[in-house]
Amino acid sequence: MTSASSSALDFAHSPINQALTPERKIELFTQMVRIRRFEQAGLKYYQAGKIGGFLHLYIGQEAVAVGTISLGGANDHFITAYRDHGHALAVGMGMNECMAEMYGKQTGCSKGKGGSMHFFAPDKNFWGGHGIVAGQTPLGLGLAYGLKYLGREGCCLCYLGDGAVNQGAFHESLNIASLFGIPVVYVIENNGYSMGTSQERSSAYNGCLAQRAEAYAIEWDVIDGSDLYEVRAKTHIAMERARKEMKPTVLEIDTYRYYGHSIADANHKKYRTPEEIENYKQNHDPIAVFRRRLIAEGVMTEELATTINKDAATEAAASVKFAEESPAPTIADISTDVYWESDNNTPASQIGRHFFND
Amino acid sequence: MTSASSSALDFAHSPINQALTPERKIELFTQMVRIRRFEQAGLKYYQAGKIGGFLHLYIGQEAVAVGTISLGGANDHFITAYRDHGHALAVGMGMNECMAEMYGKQTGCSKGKGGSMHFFAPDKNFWGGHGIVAGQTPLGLGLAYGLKYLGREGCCLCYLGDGAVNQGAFHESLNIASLFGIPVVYVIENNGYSMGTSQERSSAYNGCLAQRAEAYAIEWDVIDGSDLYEVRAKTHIAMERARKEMKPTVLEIDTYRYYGHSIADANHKKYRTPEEIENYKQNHDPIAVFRRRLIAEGVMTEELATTINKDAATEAAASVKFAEESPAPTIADISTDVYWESDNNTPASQIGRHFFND
Amino acid sequence: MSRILTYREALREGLDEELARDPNVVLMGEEVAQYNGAYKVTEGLWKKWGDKRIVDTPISEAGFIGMGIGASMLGVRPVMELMFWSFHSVAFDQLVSNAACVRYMSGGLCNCPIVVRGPANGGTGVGATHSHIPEGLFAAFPGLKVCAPATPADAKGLIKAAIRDNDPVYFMENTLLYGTTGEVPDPADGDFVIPLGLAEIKREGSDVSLIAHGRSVIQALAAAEILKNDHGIDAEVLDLRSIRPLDQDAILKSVMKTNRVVLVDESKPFGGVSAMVAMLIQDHAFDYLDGPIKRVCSIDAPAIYSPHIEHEQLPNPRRIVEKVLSLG
Amino acid sequence: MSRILTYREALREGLDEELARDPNVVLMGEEVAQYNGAYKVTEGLWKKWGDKRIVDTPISEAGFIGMGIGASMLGVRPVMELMFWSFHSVAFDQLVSNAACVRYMSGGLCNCPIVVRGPANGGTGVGATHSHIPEGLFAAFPGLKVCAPATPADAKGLIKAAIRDNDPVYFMENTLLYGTTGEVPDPADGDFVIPLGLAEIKREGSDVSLIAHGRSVIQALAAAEILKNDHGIDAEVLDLRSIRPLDQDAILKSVMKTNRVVLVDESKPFGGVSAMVAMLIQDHAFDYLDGPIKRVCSIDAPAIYSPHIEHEQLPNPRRIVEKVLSLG
Ligand SMILES: Cc1ncc(C[n+]2csc(CCOP(=O)(O)OP(=O)(O)O)c2C)c(N)n1
Ligand SMILES: Cc1ncc(C[n+]2csc(CCOP(=O)(O)OP(=O)(O)O)c2C)c(N)n1
Ligand SMILES: [Mg+2]
Ligand SMILES: [Mg+2]
Repeated sequence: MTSASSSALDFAHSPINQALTPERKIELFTQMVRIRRFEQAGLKYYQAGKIGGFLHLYIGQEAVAVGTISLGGANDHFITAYRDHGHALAVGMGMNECMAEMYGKQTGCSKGKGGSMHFFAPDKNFWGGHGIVAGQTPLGLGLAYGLKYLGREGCCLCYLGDGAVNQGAFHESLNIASLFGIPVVYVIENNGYSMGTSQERSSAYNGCLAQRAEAYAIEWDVIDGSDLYEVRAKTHIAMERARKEMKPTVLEIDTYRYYGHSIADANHKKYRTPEEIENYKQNHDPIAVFRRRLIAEGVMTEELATTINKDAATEAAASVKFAEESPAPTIADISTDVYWESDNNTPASQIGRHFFND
Repeated sequence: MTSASSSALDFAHSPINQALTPERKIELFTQMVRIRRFEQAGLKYYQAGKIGGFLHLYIGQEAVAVGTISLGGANDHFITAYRDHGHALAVGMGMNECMAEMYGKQTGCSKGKGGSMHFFAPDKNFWGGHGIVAGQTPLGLGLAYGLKYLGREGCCLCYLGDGAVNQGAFHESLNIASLFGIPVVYVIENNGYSMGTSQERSSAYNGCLAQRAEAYAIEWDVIDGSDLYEVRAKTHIAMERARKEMKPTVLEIDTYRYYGHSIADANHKKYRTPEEIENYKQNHDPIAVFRRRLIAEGVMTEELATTINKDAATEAAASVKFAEESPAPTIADISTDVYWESDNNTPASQIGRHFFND
Repeated sequence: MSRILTYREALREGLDEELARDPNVVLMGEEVAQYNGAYKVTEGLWKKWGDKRIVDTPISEAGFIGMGIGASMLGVRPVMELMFWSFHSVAFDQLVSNAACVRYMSGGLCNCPIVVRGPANGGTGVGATHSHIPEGLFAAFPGLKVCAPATPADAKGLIKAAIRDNDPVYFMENTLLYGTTGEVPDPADGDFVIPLGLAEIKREGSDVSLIAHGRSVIQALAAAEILKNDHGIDAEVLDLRSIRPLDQDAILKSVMKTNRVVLVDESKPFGGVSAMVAMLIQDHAFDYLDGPIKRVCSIDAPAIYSPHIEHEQLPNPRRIVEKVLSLG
Repeated sequence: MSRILTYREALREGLDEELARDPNVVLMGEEVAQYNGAYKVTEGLWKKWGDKRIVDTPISEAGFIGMGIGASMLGVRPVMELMFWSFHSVAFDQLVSNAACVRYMSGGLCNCPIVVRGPANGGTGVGATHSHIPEGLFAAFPGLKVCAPATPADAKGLIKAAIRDNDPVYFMENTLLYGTTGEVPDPADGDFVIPLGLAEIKREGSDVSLIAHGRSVIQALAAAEILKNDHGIDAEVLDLRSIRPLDQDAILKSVMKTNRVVLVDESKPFGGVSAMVAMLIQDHAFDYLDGPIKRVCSIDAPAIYSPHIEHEQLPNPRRIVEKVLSLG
């Protein structure tokens, strides 16, 4: 939200941030820049007709994915909605497989079957990329339940939007999370709007959306999403509560998206004032804020920041080239990845008819 | 709940109760007795194999339906779940059509098509009787929305169980109710158990279930369901808030069921102690409490109470006879009440095939 | 006199006329009011009719559709938009338990005059969770009615019939048709309503019956042109328009004329409207069939995203032509 | 050696054996643990296996089924009970969007080895919202598997196959079958697993094929006795057992032998498994059919409550016999 009041506290001094080496800080900055450059390239080629379906840009929200995911260890897992590019790059997915996915190519992370809304990298503990609003919230619960069941000390960060909080599945998940003691952290990325509808027009609440957690005796907190240090400091507490105490948390991270809901959204300057957008860009841009911060800390120079920016743009351009040159799926590819048994040609897959073409 | 602490306040003196004439008080007592006698007859003939499906008895909860529905005016509407006999009789449905419905006869309120879980009387502002847990909660919202849309000053009382609060549809309804200013009052009939699961094992909450309303900035209250006066006094406030201020309320009425979840529930003495059941019967039975009260007030004599009891038993027995002697639906009846247009033999019903038998 | 309108405009005109005709008609859904609709079907209606008649809802499909059902029992006539019909999955209980059964379970005491409308189609690169074709799914529930217009005139005529119908009608549109154009009668020439349950021959032919609904009609018409021009085969194209009620007479009449049938159905092949139509044809026109009824459905997998290949998963003129030629 | 077990006991034995075989198998659902299951299928399992393996859930089908799907992606193998399959309606999105599509949308990176099980049938006086027959509904979604055993042995053999399958399997039981008995092989004689996708001839015959699944198999067998004794007609009864994968070969083989087909399907007639089976038969055995394929389905209305008439809405021996006799 534009109204995110600048915090009085300085989270740079939180232990979890003090533990950051200069290299790691630069890495986090670089990740945010890479997300932005990647998406700018995506936007360009979406508008050129190279990418189909919807394109939901994360630009403006980068500190949320990068800050929270930077806290993840080997047993921490992540799952989000359709606005998933930031999370994908933050968990370590390459620009190539992400861009190729948007291009609908065989080399895409989902072989061109999922598209922009459905990036996956289970090897990096990233479970998508989901198109049905709040449909991922019980899955996030399940990943965390799975960790507990399998005896692994970890948690699941499950992201959702400010509009998604009004889906029933989310509430069912909260009750179960609290009742069963599931190590899940729900992260509401509150960018103030669900499509063209402001938070006030879609949700009834007391104080803030995260406060709904009280209904289930769940801890909650509100975070300024433009400050990567604050995101890390507060999310760390929630993750530790999950990992050590097997207790869920609901975090609401105030943030903003610069573009429309998706690039098909031609209205976004109607339901938001130009001043609102401009104010966020000027005063709350997470990349600009962290850049100033690192320069002030003496960790990064202007030159380095410029180089990082240029490198990210180059990397993004290379991913476009990779995507362009990759082969498209064939008609035969339509029929794979439907059944595990069929893909693995198991005895079970040989018995009975599985597919009903003709 | 058994732990329902006996209230320090005496709600007999609330204006809404002071306005009750002696005749009306006796009528309310009579209604509760009639519900109990009706269900006892139903139980007997269910066990004799005359009634099919499930039988969910309301016995122990009578003051909730009778107390709340006694407050209804011409534009107040009611909708509940499958445990619906109490509400049905309280809105003024006859024992005959209710018993015949359980018997699956043509003379039943739903022509034998709905059964015990699906009593309806739209002419008495009663909209069922619904089998899917919490499935009725958006419908109740809609009835209240309809009142507002049509410009009628009234409200909808929508009943649900303590287990039903964990269904997503209920939460979606609460958000919309608050956001749109809908005159709906949700009444959680908290009998402590959803089937064999105690409230503590099914719900995470702060303080009480009704408090979940705070998440949506909705007013709430908790009521001792064994005291008809308290039920009326507090529900009246919520109904007035709805009618005059277009604001929803969530009420939690503590109550208890004497029998199992349904009569098929053979376990109910396992998940509840005999002491717990006995304590409620002895100290919190809504009929016994109100009976003592009316006698103490000098409104009713022991003799009259006995007569009322006997008359109710006689009426219930007559309804059994009515049901027994009524005709069963025919095969042809299976195919009516599917489409309004077909039932009314309209031009629309003549075009194209509507039914696909053979 | 008729005018050329887009499918979107025709729909909007139908909605607008019904809003004017009956003060109890109310449109609701996500982004339908202030945003003018995700696909602009309702553009301008909020400005014209205001907050009471055109209602923006939260992203709570079970909540607001259930609300519409409840209100309809009281006499309101809600027309509810699903931004995509695919989102039926989160409102399924309200759609198939409450709307379809409340009349029956009450022995005819409750009515449920609602319309639920929105696009239901593949072909736009939105992937498996946004590309459902649920006509057959809902037509399977007695108590529900389903239609799927293919042209602007049908869209207008059928939406008006749907709104006036006193039963729940699930109305399936198509994002790929919204921009297509066609003749629509002028309102000045009278109220234009197309009853549910009436199929239409969109192209006369004698050699083979292509039976379809929704955008598959357009694909079948394109295939028919190719069949005519390149192969001298004269295909009849029958547009079902309405799935339930279903114009069985028109189906059988066409089959009895051509004796050969290819059903075109964007549904996945297990089930779908086409399996039911095939069942009916072989049951009622067995002796008129020269050979088995064939189908062109979507290839049997969740909807693929890739724009390079998605059109090959769907029925398209090439696949239809190949199927007709394979009849031998 | 085999023993006589009830369908319920056979299922329970299958669940118990799989719990013992694989520590990642976990049962969850409403009342499955402490209450021993609403229909006592899981009786004794909580006592034996404890809180971790047998989990009571709140009445939140979307929540706990979605939870199971999420956990399955991580390697847990949840077997989830729907107290009635009818309650699929409140969990539909998790069942058909997440479980059916997550493998596809991830290009094969995610697996979803879940089982969802519970009773799916009419005939017990529980009315329209509790009597769904959703085999065809779910089989329509590529990515899902569906089976519906009719006997105790099949129930045990198939539940074990379902739990070991690495794809989502929706397992439809029947409250009216839970108490029926039949021979089930002794565990001492080895692991008894029946693969999905294999139909079984439950009665050999030469005059007509009755093709069914679930309790309709029992009804078809009863009808076959009457047909034999009273009419000298020798009916073959083919039990599909598994709906997807489907044993098309067994279906065609039977049809090619008898040349006459009556499908028995408790589903409502618009769609259902039987419409799909009819489509396949006429497509692949057209020249073997002496006449149209006929069906006996439930009468086309929501499920009626009245115990006096409910059995007449469902396929029953009388209706099946009449249909066979009508073949002429
Ligand atoms: C169940 C469902 N309903 C509607 C949609 C269409 N839709 C996609 S995103 C969206 C807005 C969501 O807003 P929010 O949760 O705030 O997330 P944001 O887009 O701001 O990240 C809507 C309505 C959907 N995908 N799923
Ligand atoms: C969606 C759904 N899930 C499960 C059931 C089965 N069921 C019927 S009643 C019930 C318990 C409900 O308990 P509660 O809400 O406390 O109401 P009570 O029976 O105590 O009146 C359950 C699990 C159902 N009918 N619908
Ligand atoms: Mg948002
Ligand atoms: Mg209860």
